[in-house]
Amino acid sequence: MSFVKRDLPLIILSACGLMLLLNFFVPTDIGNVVKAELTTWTVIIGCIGTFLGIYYMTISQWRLLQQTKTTIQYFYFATIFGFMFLWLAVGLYFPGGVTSPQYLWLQNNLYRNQSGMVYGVMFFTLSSSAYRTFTIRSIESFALLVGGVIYMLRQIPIFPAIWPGLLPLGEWILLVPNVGGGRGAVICAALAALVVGIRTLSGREATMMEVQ
Amino acid sequence: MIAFRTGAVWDLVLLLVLSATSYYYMNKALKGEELPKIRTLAAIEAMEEGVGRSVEADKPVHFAMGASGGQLYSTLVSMTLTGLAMANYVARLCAKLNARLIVHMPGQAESIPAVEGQVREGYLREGKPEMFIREDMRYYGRQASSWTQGVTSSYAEEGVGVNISVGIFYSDCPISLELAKFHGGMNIGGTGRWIMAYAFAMMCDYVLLGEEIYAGAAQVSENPLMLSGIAIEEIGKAFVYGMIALGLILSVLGVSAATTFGF
Amino acid sequence: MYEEEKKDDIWEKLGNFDVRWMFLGCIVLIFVPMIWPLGLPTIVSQPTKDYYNALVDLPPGSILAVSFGGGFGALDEREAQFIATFKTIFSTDLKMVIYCQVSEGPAVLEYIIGEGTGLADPLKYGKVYGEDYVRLGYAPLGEVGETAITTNIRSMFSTDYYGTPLDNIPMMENINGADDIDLLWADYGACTTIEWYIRQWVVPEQMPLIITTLGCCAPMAAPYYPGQLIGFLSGSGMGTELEITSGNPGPGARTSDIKNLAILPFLLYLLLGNISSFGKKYMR
Amino acid sequence: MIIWDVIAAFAGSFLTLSVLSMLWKDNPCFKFGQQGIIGIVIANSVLVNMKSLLDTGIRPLVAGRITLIVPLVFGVLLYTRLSKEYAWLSKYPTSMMVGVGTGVMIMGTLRGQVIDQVKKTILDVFTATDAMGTFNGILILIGTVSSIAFWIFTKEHTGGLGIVSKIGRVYLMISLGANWAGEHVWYLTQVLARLAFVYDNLIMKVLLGQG
Repeated sequence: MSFVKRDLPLIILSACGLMLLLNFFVPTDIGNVVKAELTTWTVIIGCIGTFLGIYYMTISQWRLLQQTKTTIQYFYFATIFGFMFLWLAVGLYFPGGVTSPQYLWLQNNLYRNQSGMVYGVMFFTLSSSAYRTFTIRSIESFALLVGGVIYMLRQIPIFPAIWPGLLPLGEWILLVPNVGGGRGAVICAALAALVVGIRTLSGREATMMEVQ
Repeated sequence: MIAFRTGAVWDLVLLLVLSATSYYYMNKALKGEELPKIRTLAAIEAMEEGVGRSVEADKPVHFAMGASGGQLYSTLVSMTLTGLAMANYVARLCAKLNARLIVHMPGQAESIPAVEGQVREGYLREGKPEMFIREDMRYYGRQASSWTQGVTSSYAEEGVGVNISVGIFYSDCPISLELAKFHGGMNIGGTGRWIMAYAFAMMCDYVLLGEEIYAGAAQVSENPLMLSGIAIEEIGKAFVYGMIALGLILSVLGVSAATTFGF
Repeated sequence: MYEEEKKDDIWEKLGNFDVRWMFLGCIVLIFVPMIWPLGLPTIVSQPTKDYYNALVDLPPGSILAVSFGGGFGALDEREAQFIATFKTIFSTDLKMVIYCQVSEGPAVLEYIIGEGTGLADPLKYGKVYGEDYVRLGYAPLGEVGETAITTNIRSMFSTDYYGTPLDNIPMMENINGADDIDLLWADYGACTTIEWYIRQWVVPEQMPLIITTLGCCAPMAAPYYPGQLIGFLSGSGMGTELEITSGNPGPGARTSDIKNLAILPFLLYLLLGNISSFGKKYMR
Repeated sequence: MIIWDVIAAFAGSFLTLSVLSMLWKDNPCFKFGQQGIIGIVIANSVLVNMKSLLDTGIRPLVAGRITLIVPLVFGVLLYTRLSKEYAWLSKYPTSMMVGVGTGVMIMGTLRGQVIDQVKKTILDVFTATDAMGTFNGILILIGTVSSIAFWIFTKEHTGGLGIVSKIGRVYLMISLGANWAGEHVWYLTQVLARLAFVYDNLIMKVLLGQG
């Protein structure tokens, strides 16, 4: 049984990965078919998993409701499902589904405002953390401040209008020191990802082995 | 006609170098031989302290892999696996110190079985499988906007002792990290996505910068096979230095790097 | 509710101002240019010029693939890019295949290029669906999906968004994969997604690539430009630049204008934080 | 102005401000918006994923592409996680996804993120057309080499390595700063565009009757 429970999934994992790798180095027609098939399969599996999320969301919300059982908590509980069913109803009822004018109206006027402002709030949270941390205490913190502020000012039209040199300076920060540092980070993260990948394909990645 | 892909020789060389080194070091690890020492990561040491603080303050431990941290079939899969290893470790710590753990799951619902599996595994390893509560595995949909709203709401309602965030983070962490701090929590975490590393550097009490999350995951796994990965990466870096040196020398001699690395 | 910190002297106080005053200042200064526009000029940068040229320099009849990642949440940052780019494309003789890698993509596309209703209405440019452009809809692609598309579009999309089999669409007759495409316009909101396109389109297929993305993603795109990346637009600022370059005025200009003052309270706080830090270190 | 514009102005502005109110403190308006957005995102995800499943999985299967039975069965196996007895079955779809993801990751990462990055680092030095370009190329080369040194874990960062990794840290900090700046300005765009919605639609159009 341990073969079916533990080894066979690992064999499937390795086989899928190795087939793709083989086709990368030695491309063949059959390899391309396998590649297209496997990639389509994963997309389909991902789609089917959607309802699992709804189940987990429901049970955790239900638990919060059971913990307090206040009127407002009932209201919050109803809000999630109210919005969910409204969107589902509009998306399913009107011809065109998610591109119907009715659905677009909901998305553009309600959802866009709300989710757009979530990102907007991050302007404030980032500002407040920058106020605490963007102070010159060392050469590194000075570099952080200089890189950040110059590139920020370059993106706000009033500052290049006052001092046109800010535009090339901002571009220079972006294309020279940022590239130097960022490239090192990209290479190192890539090497680490490759090592994890090779370990995973060899069936020795702990997180893939130990699930009971 | 079957033929080797044009221009992929260096790809194969690098893959073979890393594979051969992996084979060597993993065998070494399996035999119980000594592996190269790794410098200590303060963030990993701080995790136990953070969980302890949460218990003292009677507040829950929050763990997140990011709103998009459950990418199983993308190139960030290695980071997902790292997040899963951390989930396992945090569950172990919580089991050991009797802390309540709330896991904010990623939007990729297909990764839920893997996340839950690791958390259960963590509790089981400490001999406390009964501590697992499925209702504390929170799901908020597939967008960063809904995820951040759900997470911050949980901080406000249930409090934050320590917030451990390791995995794939996009524009979700500036809110989740700052609000954890706002509610008095301690932040520990990091992401391999360099573009968002700044948020962790600015908002975390202890940070795992870039590649350090992989080293951290290896350390907490206490698994020699995982630990051997660090040594393999170091060989990879040496190889990259070698490539740079070779490219520079050949360029001085008149051979363009485009030719050197183009076949 | 941040943990209380000691407030001993002026240096400590300078570093511990209530940040909510800064928030309020920013919000107030956002409204000022809305009421009295400043109208400052915008300078066009090289990546924007290269981006524009990549589109208009393609020979007539060339095939452009669009990997679209626009969502409503961050639309404000990219609306100007989308409108100006689609208007530029519709002004040329390019053929366009669009697919979405985010779930909100089809709805955003309808909002931008919906026939008769879109902000860049293809009908106004005389473009015919199925002959000049095709919309394939959404698949939760990820990088593996991109790989599948380079190999065989039909493995991911057997029909277009409206359910018509691809084989019944005249424009799709000879379009199967990367070999039939002349330029890829990738639009994405997650900065590392650039790597998908580099790895799956540029490296194996030698595909010319242009991108549109958020302002924050420029540092991640920069290492690939110029070279693997021909040109790029990041953020509403560069969207405004494209509006100017392509001669298609749009919403970007106003957005850029409003930004000007709102940043000032933050800069003031940054200065105060540094004075506080300096004072604590040297003046006590 | 039609009634739907008025509803859009009021509802849209209310939701915008409910999210913004989070900066003040947790409150019922914020909570209402927060619960709403979760419902919306999940509904949207269901709608588009089901359409995608129909187009990519079910319709081609009905049309005769029988291999698609495999992912459909594997997809259902994800739900075995909910059962104690059969939870192990959920490892099958997970393994397949991770296997495909890993294969795709390795084949792309080797060149795109390692070899081509090395190649570009050298080309930046040797293909520059002027002295400034060469100087910039050398700066990039130093940044790349030194920032890699920052992530060396098996040697103590003292002596020569200490100096090189310190230089790397400076480069990395500039890069982090640039990343921060890009995000910060994007978020500013979001705030002002949403407040512009409130100003244009609620204040100007509905309340003041202009525009």
